[in-house]
Amino acid sequence: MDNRFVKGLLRDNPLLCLALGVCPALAVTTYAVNGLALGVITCCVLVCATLVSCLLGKVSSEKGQLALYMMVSAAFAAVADLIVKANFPELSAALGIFVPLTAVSSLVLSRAAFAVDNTPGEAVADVLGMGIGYLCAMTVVGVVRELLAHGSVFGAAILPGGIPSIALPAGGFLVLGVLMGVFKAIVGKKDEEEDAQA
Amino acid sequence: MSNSITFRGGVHPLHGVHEGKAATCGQAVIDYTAETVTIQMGMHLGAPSTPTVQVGDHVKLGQQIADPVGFLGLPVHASVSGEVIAVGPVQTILNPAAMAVTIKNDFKDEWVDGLEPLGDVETAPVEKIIPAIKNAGICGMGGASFPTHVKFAVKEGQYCDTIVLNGAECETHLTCDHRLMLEQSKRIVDGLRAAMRALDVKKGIIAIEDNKPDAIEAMRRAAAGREGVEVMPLMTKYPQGGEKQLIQVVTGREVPTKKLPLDVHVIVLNVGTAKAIADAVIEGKPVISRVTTVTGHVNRPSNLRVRIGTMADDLIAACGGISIPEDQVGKIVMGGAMTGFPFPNTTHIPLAKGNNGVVVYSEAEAVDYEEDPCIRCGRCVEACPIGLNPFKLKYFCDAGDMKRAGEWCVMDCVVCGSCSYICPAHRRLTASFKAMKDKIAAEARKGKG
Amino acid sequence: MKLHLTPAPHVHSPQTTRALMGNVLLALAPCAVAGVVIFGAPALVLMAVSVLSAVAGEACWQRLTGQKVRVNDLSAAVTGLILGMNLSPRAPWWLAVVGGLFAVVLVKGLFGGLGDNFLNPALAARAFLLVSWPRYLTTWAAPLAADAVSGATPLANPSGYTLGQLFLGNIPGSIGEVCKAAVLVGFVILLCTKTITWHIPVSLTLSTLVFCGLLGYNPIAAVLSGGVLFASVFMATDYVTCPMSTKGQLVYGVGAGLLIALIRKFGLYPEGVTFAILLMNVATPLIDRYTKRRVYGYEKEAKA
Amino acid sequence: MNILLFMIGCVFTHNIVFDRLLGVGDAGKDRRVEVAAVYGLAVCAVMTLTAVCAWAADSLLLTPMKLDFLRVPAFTLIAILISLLGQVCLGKVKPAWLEQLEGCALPVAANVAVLGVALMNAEAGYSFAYALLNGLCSGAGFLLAVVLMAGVREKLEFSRIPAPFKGMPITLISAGLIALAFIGFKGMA
Repeated sequence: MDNRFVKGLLRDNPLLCLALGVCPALAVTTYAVNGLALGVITCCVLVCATLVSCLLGKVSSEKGQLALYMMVSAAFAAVADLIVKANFPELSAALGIFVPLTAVSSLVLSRAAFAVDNTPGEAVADVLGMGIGYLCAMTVVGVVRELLAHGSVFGAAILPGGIPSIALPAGGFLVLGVLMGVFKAIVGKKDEEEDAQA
Repeated sequence: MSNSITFRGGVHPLHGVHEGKAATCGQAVIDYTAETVTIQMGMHLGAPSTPTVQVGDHVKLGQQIADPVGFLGLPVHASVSGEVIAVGPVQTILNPAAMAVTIKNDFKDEWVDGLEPLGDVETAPVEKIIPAIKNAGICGMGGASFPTHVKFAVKEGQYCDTIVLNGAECETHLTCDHRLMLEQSKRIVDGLRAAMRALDVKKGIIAIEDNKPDAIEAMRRAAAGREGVEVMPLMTKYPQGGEKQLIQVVTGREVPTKKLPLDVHVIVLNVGTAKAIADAVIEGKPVISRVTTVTGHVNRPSNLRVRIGTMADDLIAACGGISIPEDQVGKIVMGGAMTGFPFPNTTHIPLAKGNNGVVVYSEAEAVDYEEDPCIRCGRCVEACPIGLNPFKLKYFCDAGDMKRAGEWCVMDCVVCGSCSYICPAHRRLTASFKAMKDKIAAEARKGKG
Repeated sequence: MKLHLTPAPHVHSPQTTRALMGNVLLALAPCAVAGVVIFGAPALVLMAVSVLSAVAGEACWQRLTGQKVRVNDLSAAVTGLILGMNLSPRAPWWLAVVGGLFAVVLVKGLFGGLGDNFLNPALAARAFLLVSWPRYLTTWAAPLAADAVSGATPLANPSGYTLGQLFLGNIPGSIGEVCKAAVLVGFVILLCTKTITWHIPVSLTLSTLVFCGLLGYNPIAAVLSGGVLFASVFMATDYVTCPMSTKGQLVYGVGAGLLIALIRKFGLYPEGVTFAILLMNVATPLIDRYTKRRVYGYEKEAKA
Repeated sequence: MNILLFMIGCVFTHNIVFDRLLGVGDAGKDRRVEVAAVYGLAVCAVMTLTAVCAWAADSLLLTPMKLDFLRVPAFTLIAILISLLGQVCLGKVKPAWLEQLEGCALPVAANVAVLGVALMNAEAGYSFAYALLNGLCSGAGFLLAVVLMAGVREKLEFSRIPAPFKGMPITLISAGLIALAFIGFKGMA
């Protein structure tokens, strides 16, 4: 039960190893705070959507299955969007449309599909592992990118200057790509074949 | 003077030093007969012949010592008169244990009786020419060693309207064809006429690269007045002598993929083969000798007319031995620098009908380059005369991807060596394509077999 | 007797990767000398620093990833020198170091080293520096001779300089690009040593001439100002990132010229050359796919 | 004139993949150039139709009735329906293309860019023309991005990329370098 959880964190980290939910990670992580916030939101939407779709159980056709997940996660994404707009207006301005876009995030859809095939206990552990793993990954990327771009971490200035172009989309791509490579090197994974069966 | 049309791609190996031919192209051919000769049974493309003599038999010059086997089979003849001292496998350039007959020369050179000369080529009975060619054991002397009578076998529905004599000799170091054209020009034109009459062909073109002006002159004089024979000078560029490139430049036609020259109504013959045809028709003599260039680091580089089966160490000895100390010898190659086969640590190798040269390289010239990464400079793509994409094919061959190598036409590669020659990163392109072609051919045979 | 058994062919053309890169360095020499003559010592320091950082970066990366250190094929030195010549003489030294490392490690090393990258390392590094620190790369030092402290480049006020000045190069600009005469000398060197073919430089310069003319610039001044000539001779002809066939190279040149004109006319950055060539580098795999040659013995092109 | 600038902007300057960072995961998948072109076209078509329907649903239904928090589920539903519709008619018109999409067009609806464009139109309050153009040009931009990345991935097929960087990391770095080149279009629109 727990190795599933640990797996989600390290070996099969959704963002850095399985490359799920890459779009928001690129756009939002210019500041560590935003990265963390969207990580939390995505984690909540993921957990709720997966639990609900787990309860709803199997639907006949495979296409219908995917459509159902999308609707469920869309609903939760809308709810999350409302909550964020109500309580943290400046965060919602910063994250922009990426909060509602968690509806179609590949992370949410793939975990929901995975959850239905397994026992609820297994599904919960996996989802929690994945959710927390994604959250940590987003924060790490946010920290690194903010450090490189603005020389500060969570707002606290550390380095004098910074490489402004890292804040641009091009910089985001490069930082995330290099981080994924380095992470894979550290975790000792050869390449994507091994992820296939995760 | 030179023909301005040329084929796409191609390279100019050793262009600065007259393609490595300066040492031997000016000297006349020297006759040399060795003590013993080792005549291989598998000198031609096709199943090796079966020997019909035992140790101890006495054979006369030109006596048949092996019977042909299979459709591509050719009879093999004794190239000296003397006593058979061994019949067994010997180390040859490509095959560590090839069946061969070793004969000790008694220097009497007495011809076997029963030869049937057909007289002058213009009057010889047409239907007898091709059987005479087969009985003389003639195969391509340019290096391919394809049995000539099979090349002349024109199936119904096919026809041939042009015979091209390949006097291009674009390979480096080799000057045997050049000397042959200077000294035997009339005999070569006779051979061409014999072939033209045998196949009822109206046009015969002798193609010679323009780095051999004296040969062009000599052949023009010999061809003057002969019906339908003309000489065409060509631009000097390797691999002009390749069958496909020669047909493209001389006749403007392109051999479709997986087809033979006969499908575009052309037959290509080497000048040496034409001379052998003339000997067979006029004097009824089989192929017993050929001219071979021995050059590189030998004391007296020269062209030798030697009997088929002479040992390479005898050839080198006849040219005054190797001129540099033995440990400095890097490589000895049978043939030219672009398509020759390296000697395997010994010079005790017999000469076959298709071997046109022995070249000795020093250690400096024979460096084993280490393959650097490809810098995608496109030189190999420019150099390939067939228009392939060598750098991409090399990746497929290295990855063993036969499907995509086939899709990118590796089977059309003529293994001329231009891409490996020009590659700045010393990548072994040609060797990979040759290996992949053999693999795909073996796969196809296994599939069919 | 010990004989090598390596397969045919047994001779090799004298041009090796190292020799080719040596030719490029030789061709760059006139521009480097001109840059130092015009801008003095800081130009020399910058070029040296960027070459060193590129070479050191490549050596460390190759040792780090356990490859054989191939720095002696001079490709890193060429990248470093070209990058150094793209900077303005007043740029700080660390800019050259960051650019050098970015070029050699991120653009080339991560993709597998020489021959595996799809963007020209020096050009990508220049774009990265231009985007990160625009002020270093767009405020120009005046040449030693002139007194104007930071005059605008010919791109900023095209009418400010006579064609003669533009050609000889005592105008503000980056180190290697200013003296067009030196670039032409380099071009001739590269052509004579058969390192490059004329297709890309000529097609790029002509298409820039035409398209800038169409968009209302004085064509000659447009070509002579900014880095068009330098880039078309040294950066656009980088083997690894330009198309293989001559047909593809012509398309590449014309496309780059068009983009240069568009970016100069409508774009934010005055100097369109960097991004134009980078965009054509990105399109090169597609150009290569659709300019394949007909194989002997086939009617139409081989399947892509 | 500014319509033309807006269009150029959507395709090049604010390219949906390289600048607005939507649909990166789907653009980066390993496919041959032909398959990439077909996938790009499919996404472009679905994106345009979705943008139009979303605009209609939003301005006629949701905003007047203050239900704009239902935008996300509504637009997702629209995207699903359109992609199913697209799959049916694609099956009739060009079945060969359908195989290249692995027989199911639904993943196209799951593409982040499709929903992203619809939401962008709604939040920016674009008129019908701009919403349509935004959908169409962003789709064209996505097609351009997918084809370019497929071309680059094919060129890198035999590159000696270090093992941990194979797959998605090197794709992201390539996309980053392409995005660096696309910055050249900045200021055009």
